[in-house]
Amino acid sequence: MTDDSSSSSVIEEAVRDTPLSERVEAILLIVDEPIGLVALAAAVGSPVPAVRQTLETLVDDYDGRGHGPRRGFELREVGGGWRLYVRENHDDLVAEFIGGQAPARLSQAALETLAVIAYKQPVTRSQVASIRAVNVDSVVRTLLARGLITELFADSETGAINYGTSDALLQHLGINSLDELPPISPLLDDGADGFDEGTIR
Amino acid sequence: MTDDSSSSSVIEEAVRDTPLSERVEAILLIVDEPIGLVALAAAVGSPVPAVRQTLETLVDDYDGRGHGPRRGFELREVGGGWRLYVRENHDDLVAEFIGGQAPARLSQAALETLAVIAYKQPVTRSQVASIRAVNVDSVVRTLLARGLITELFADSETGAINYGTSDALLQHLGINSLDELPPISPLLDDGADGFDEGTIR
Amino acid sequence: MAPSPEQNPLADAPEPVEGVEETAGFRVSLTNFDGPFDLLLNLISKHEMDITEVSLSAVTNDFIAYLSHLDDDEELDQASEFLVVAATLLDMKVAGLLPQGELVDAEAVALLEARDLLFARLLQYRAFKEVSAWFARCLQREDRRHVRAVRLDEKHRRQTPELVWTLTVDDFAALALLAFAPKEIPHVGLDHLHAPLISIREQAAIVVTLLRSTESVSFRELVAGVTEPGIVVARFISVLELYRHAALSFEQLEPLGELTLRWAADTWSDETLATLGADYDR
Repeated sequence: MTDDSSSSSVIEEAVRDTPLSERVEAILLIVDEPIGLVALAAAVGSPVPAVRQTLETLVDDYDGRGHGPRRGFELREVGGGWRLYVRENHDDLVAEFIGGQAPARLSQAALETLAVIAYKQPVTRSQVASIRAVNVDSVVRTLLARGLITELFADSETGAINYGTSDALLQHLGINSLDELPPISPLLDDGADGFDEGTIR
Repeated sequence: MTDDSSSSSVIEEAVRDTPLSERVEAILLIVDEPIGLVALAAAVGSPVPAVRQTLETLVDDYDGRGHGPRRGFELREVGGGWRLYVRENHDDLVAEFIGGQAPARLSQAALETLAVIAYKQPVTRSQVASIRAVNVDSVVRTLLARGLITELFADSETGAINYGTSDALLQHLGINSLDELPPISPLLDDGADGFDEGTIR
Repeated sequence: MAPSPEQNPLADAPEPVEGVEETAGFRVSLTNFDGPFDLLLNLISKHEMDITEVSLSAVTNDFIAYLSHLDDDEELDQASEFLVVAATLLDMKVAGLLPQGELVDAEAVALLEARDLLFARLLQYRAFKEVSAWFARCLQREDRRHVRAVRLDEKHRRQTPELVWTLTVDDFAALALLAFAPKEIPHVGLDHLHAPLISIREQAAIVVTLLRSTESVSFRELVAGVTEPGIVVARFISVLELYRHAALSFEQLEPLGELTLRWAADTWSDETLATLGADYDR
């Protein structure tokens, strides 16, 4: 809760204050992709062997071999990393839940973000965020999940992922290529100039 | 695992086979917005009271008041539904891991406009402006762009658009319903009426 | 009822005068509430004013100063009760405190009503301003929270319902324009109060065009046909500005005589023109 704490002290404080298993769970809850043991250990500020031990304990725990009940999710090591998954025997339940949802419409926020990506690609999340002046993480996730945008490449310096639009978007718009998008300059050019200066390229 | 099973039999099978808490957890793990009690009950194929009971048990469970250890995540009822969150004392750790930029703060003008809309909804822009005594058009646009407010309906006579707050606002405030807004005087309503008529009641 | 000065919640309120100690007791008198009139009388006596002359804004300031020292929701709750009482009483003032037996002229009533209306609006506005702090606090707190928002597993993603797409390519472009529009939140500007009617920059552009098209030109020719004095002034200022930039030379054979201008710039860019006369913008 110390706002002025430096980076390292945040971890130190957490290490001091809370059990390792909680910190591991906190990270696992928010990772999209499987996270490797070493990266996880760095994130929670504990030695690799201790984290490995904790992961094993959590696997057992979630599988009902600990003190609590079996969980509806499980912790699996896939492709060299760890991630939470729906326990396999609930897959059908989840499939039905997802399939039964109302046909999806994109929110205004998602549409605007999509428009920014369409006109500015390749573009990183933080660049989009600075144009939209809001955090766009979850919206980008939605667009990715919908197949409207794709990850193009990672910036060689920063590692930030650059996004672009997919062919699926072109089909939705009824055009054959991005060249057919109506021009929206000069506003775009102005925005782009100011924006390139302020970000990493 | 029966691919050809009909919808209902999938749920029936799950109901027969696995504890309700697991099914609830499975759904909670995959939702990307708060899921309401009724929707959750439908998803897991169990009666609402039983699901409510299960949610309460899970809250306790994750908080370490069950049989297992306290979890690094918690279950919260926010924005009219339930969702898994990183436990608050790990937020700094996670923030550091993610390394994202903090979303832009709302200006004081935007906050006040938001407050007026929250308490007086449905409300038109000009009504908000009469309370805030300034033109609020661009602020309203900002709030709309952020998804904190929505257009509810157009006035049948004047065509003026009435605005209200969105579910996303509740989530951003960390509350479950508008009832949780701090009470302000009921006189405010009278004041507005008096004002609209240009007289004091 | 006499807390030490450093506990006085009204320390920074304007004109704390001698009523300081009484008003500092708001917090106390709220818990053992004697009656609404005590509160109102407190407010009025503090400013040593006749009730019909109560400085509404001063009362509001006191109230706000009191509010700003409330912290948790429970106290905010109390504060809103206070707001009801205070505002209701002030509302009653119009009916109750008009001079009895005297001839009340409609204008005086209207004036009082207008004042109360103003006060009601002020209170209302301040109430929203106050509660906006709660919004800020909650938004800020929740900004730091991390919710599980993880992309669906590939195997589940395939089962997602079809996307409903209704936008045409033109709709999409319009949306892009909206998205790229600057999001900054404007302040209440005063620019419109003294908006420049004539742009020196525009006039300078005309001057530059004229000068570059001929060998020399007199100022009289430069403003030929111009009837609006503002434009003449603006063109003269732009001549001075251009001279400052060594973009032109001029000669005047006798005082108040004909002013002859010549284009003298070796290098000239529109960029210079864009910043020309910036001193006159404010």
